[in-house]
Amino acid sequence: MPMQTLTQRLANPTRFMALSAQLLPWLWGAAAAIIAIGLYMGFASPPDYQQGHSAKIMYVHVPAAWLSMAVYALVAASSFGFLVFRHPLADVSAKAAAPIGALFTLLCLVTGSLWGKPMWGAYWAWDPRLTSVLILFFLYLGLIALRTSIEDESLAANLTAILAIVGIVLLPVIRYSVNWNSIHQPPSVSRLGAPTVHPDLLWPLLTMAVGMTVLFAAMHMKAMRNEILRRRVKALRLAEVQLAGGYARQPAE
Amino acid sequence: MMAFRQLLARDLALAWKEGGAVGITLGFFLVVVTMLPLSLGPDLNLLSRIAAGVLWVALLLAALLSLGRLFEGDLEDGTLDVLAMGPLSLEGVVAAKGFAHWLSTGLPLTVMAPLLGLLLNLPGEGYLILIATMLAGTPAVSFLGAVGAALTLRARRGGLLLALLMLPLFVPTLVFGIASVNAVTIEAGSALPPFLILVAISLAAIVLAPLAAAAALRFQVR
Amino acid sequence: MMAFRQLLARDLALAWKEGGAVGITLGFFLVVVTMLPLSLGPDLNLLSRIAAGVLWVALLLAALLSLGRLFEGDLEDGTLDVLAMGPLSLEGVVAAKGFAHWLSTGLPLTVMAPLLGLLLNLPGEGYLILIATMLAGTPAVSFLGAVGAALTLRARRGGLLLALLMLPLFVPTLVFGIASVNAVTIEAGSALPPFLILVAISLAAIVLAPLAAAAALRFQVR
Amino acid sequence: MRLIGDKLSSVRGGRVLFAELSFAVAAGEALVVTGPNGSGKTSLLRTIGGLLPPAAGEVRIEDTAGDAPVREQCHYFGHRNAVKSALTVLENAAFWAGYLGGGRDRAERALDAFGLSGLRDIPAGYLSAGQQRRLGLTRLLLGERPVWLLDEPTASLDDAAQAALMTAVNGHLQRGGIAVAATHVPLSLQNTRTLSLQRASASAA
Amino acid sequence: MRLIGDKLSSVRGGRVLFAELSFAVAAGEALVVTGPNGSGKTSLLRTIGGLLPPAAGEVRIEDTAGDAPVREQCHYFGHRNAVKSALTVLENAAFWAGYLGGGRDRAERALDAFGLSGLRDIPAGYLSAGQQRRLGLTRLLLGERPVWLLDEPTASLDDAAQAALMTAVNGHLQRGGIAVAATHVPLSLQNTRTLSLQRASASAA
Ligand code: HEM
Ligand SMILES: Nc1ncnc2c1ncn2[C@@H]1O[C@H](COP(=O)(O)OP(=O)(O)OP(=O)(O)O)[C@@H](O)[C@H]1O
Ligand SMILES: Nc1ncnc2c1ncn2[C@@H]1O[C@H](COP(=O)(O)OP(=O)(O)OP(=O)(O)O)[C@@H](O)[C@H]1O
Ligand SMILES: [Mg+2]
Ligand SMILES: [Mg+2]
Repeated sequence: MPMQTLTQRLANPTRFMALSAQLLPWLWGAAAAIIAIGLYMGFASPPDYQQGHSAKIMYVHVPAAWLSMAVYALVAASSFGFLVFRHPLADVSAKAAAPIGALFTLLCLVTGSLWGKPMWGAYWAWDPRLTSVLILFFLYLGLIALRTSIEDESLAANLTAILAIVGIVLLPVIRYSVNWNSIHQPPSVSRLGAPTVHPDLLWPLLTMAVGMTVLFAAMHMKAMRNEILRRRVKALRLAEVQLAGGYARQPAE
Repeated sequence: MMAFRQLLARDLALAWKEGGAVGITLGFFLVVVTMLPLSLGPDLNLLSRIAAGVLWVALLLAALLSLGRLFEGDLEDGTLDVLAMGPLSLEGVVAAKGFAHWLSTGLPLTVMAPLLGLLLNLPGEGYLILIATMLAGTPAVSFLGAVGAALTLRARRGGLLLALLMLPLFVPTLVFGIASVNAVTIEAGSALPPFLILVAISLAAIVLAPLAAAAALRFQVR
Repeated sequence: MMAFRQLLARDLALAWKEGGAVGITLGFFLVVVTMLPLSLGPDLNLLSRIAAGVLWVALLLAALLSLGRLFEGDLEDGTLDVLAMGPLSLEGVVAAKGFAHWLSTGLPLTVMAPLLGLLLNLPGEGYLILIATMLAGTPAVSFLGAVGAALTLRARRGGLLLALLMLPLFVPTLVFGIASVNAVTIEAGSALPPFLILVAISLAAIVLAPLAAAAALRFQVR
Repeated sequence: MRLIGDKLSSVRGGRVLFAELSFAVAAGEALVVTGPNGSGKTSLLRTIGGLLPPAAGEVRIEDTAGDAPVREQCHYFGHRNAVKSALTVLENAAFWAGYLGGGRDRAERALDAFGLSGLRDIPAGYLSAGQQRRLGLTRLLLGERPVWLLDEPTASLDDAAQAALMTAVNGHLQRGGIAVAATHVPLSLQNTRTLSLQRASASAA
Repeated sequence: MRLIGDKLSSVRGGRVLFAELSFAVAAGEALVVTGPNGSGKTSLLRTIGGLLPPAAGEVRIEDTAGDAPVREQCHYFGHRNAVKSALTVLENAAFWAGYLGGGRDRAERALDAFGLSGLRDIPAGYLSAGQQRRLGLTRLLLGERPVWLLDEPTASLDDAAQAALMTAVNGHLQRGGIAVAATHVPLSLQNTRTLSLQRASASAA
């Protein structure tokens, strides 16, 4: 998790703002470049002998699937950092990462579904792996919904952090349990767990994975900056209210 | 009318502010729809046969969970006392709140239903009728639900009691809603008769439910 | 221990007094179980195949509806402030309340499940394992539910949000509960492995859930 | 205009709180209701406001224009504030202003009167007990109603807020309004009459 | 025994309510906290009781037997009464007595002290505002705790109940206890010191 060490180094928000402002353009640029190369490599690679060109969707699907899990780990780690070390940036990081993680999870679901139609003849099957990704998506939704449902921001931050940590305890159990079920239910037509991948497919895939990870880093940093700015504006507005002396208009005591 | 509009606008604002109500409702809908296949087994054929039923049951449960709060907040903070003293009649209050509930729950659920139909492998010809029946049936859910919410307002364990009261009230809506969809997807017959009955139920609910709910509320504010 | 017992006794008394909680829970269970066949069609064969699933889903929904109130009353009337100040730790408070919830909801539902199994045409060999799994699984539901209830205590739209948070929490219990029953009724295999896992989940929930819930409550009373 | 209570009786939970209670309050007068805890002050106010039907007797307003029911001519300000935590202070006031037929400028003026204008954009849930009570009080100024029913209006208020409340009530009386206030502490109102409720008789306890 | 507040600061919703607030209350003393609405009285009491962690500083109790955390040595009686409507008056008192380590006879005596013994078998939900508040106050007598935190304890109480409360608090002080009371009205307590909070100053933001 590159962001993790980075956030630790940039211990205070002001330093983070300054450094991230410099870093961000480079990150965007790198993401665009690597993804462009990955896509080129992907389209230049030979079509799958069975799936034809529809297999190209893999280059988005698989990295999105990986990121959906990696980002959750980042959210949980940030939440842990916030609860234990009470560092405000950790909360900013968790808050900023959750919607992006949800987005990648959704991307994985959507690309998987689009792929599923030609492969299985249906957009969705209740396969264990698909189901556990869906539940991961719900967990993300839960994190976002809990935070937005609570008026008091610091309360929301603390509770969301607890939920994120509960989630990380739970995820392996869910993953395992959903799998369990499939041993007993006749498994649906699934072509996941593909055999070892040919290098021609592997290299573009890895490139795309790196590219999308950098893209995530950029999005995350941008979202963190937005969040910090939002908090500053809010603090300023609060201060303004007090300075404007709404209180002063009251009858003297 | 002014008071009606103000109340409607306030309830919508609250539904929005109080944690993006709409999003959470939709989230719940999604959850039930996932939970059922998980427990009934992933057989696509079976699922597509029961898809309409599952969607309707999920809709009712989502409504049930949100209806519990329809008057609760207003009772607890004393707003209901003030609303009971005019200028809008309590019937008008119920109508405004029921309408707001429909706009913030029934309508988004209807919009989302086709998407969930995909997950349940609903046959292609079922989508149009699914949307139509949900559009026709959800007002009945909101307004009948208001009656239940008004009746159980001060009961402890309101949630469960509400469910118990509501489910029978919802049976006709449920049965005709599902019958309409199934008429198209399974029996390839005409969906019109059950659909018209559904519309009639909704209209009757919109007219009659405020009367019943207002009568109940009058006792609740004593 | 004295404080723990007192709190347990009080919560049971409240569950009893506040509108015959037990009766209403059972009624809800009954209604859901009747409603599903109504919407899925009366095919007995299909019903007996999905019986275990339906019972478990109904159980979870009943739990969901009652869990919303687990800490709510205590927060609203200021009791939670006092409970947070000792002598029992908040973890102990959660454990006492979770245990009371299990006694007043999980246990009666377990007792009632076989009866509803009859309605759903559950095969004869399934009853024993149904009772066993419910007995083993319901504590997990009450204790995991307590975590969700503590997290959503001050959230707007608590009911729906709770549902959204609960679903992932309940998935393992649901899956292994149904797998145990199906192992006997459908596959005629051994129910032991999933059953043991279910027991493990319940034990883990009883130990870990109070920690998480108490952490959440500490923030809620600020 | 006169507010008349005519042989009112109130029964709660099988116990008679007051029986054959009659009173008449003229325009410009305030009726201060006192009495020990549980003597029926709140019940009386809710009876006047039409929320609680009397066991016997009736409440009416005489010599008034229009024939709106009594309940639509009363403002009721009780133990609870009718304030929504999720809405800001201004949104709360603006809603009641619109609902009761006033305008937004009216909301602003009412907030000013109770010293809340500095907090107008803060969600009401963040306010302290006394600030929420002040916000509840603004409702009195948001729609014209001839009778104000006030149930322990000074609870939780600091001196400044109590003074603001008294100014508002006295102004209302001067404009020919009527106020009925239940209280345990003396109120500095002009032109008051007192109605003292006794504890429901010993045998009832 | 002494209750010490050491350079306490409290921040709510991003605003500083008080900063570097220090005080020391000795056994037998009462600290009366005053200040306008929203000045942070409730927040201070909750900070002392350990419900609200201070932004800076700490609260401690010195020269006391045992080493229970501060929060377990305080009774907190706030705006809400911690009374269950579904339970009867006696059941409510008996529960808290048992929970806080007292016995049933103690519950009876406490009800007596606040004039509730005639209502013991009535569900608490039927009580009037003041009666419920009295029932909440009985908790102070149901378990021994050296520090009493009282947030506007006299709100809704009639004269008799206020006198009963003062007797209880003064008795507690005489037995070497400590009381901290936030109030808008004068309290007739012995041996008091006053802490006056100012409205959060502009610069504090
Ligand atoms: C909505 C539906 C789908 C979801 C949620 C989904 C989810 C996932 C996930 C989570 C992974 C990462 C697994 C890992 O690395 O451990 C993955 C990898 C993969 N998916 Fe999907 N998938 C879906 C549909 C499909 C379809 C239809 C296909 C093609 C027939 C497919 C082919 C693959 C392949 C080839 C991989 C890489 C396998 C590997 O890493 O060994 N997926 N998918
Ligand atoms: N949860 C919260 N989030 C943000 N701000 C809060 C919160 N709770 C209270 N406040 C603010 O803190 C300030 C102090 O509140 P507090 O309740 O301590 O005041 P108080 O002195 O007890 O007032 P009162 O006399 O009205 O009871 C208020 O201005 C309020 O707006
Ligand atoms: N819903 C009810 N059912 C039964 N009895 C009730 C109910 N509400 C109130 N009472 C009883 O009626 C009596 C009068 O209550 P009320 O609230 O009118 O008193 P009050 O004068 O306002 O007292 P306070 O000064 O404490 O506010 C109380 O003794 C109470 O026990
Ligand atoms: Mg009263
Ligand atoms: Mg206060």
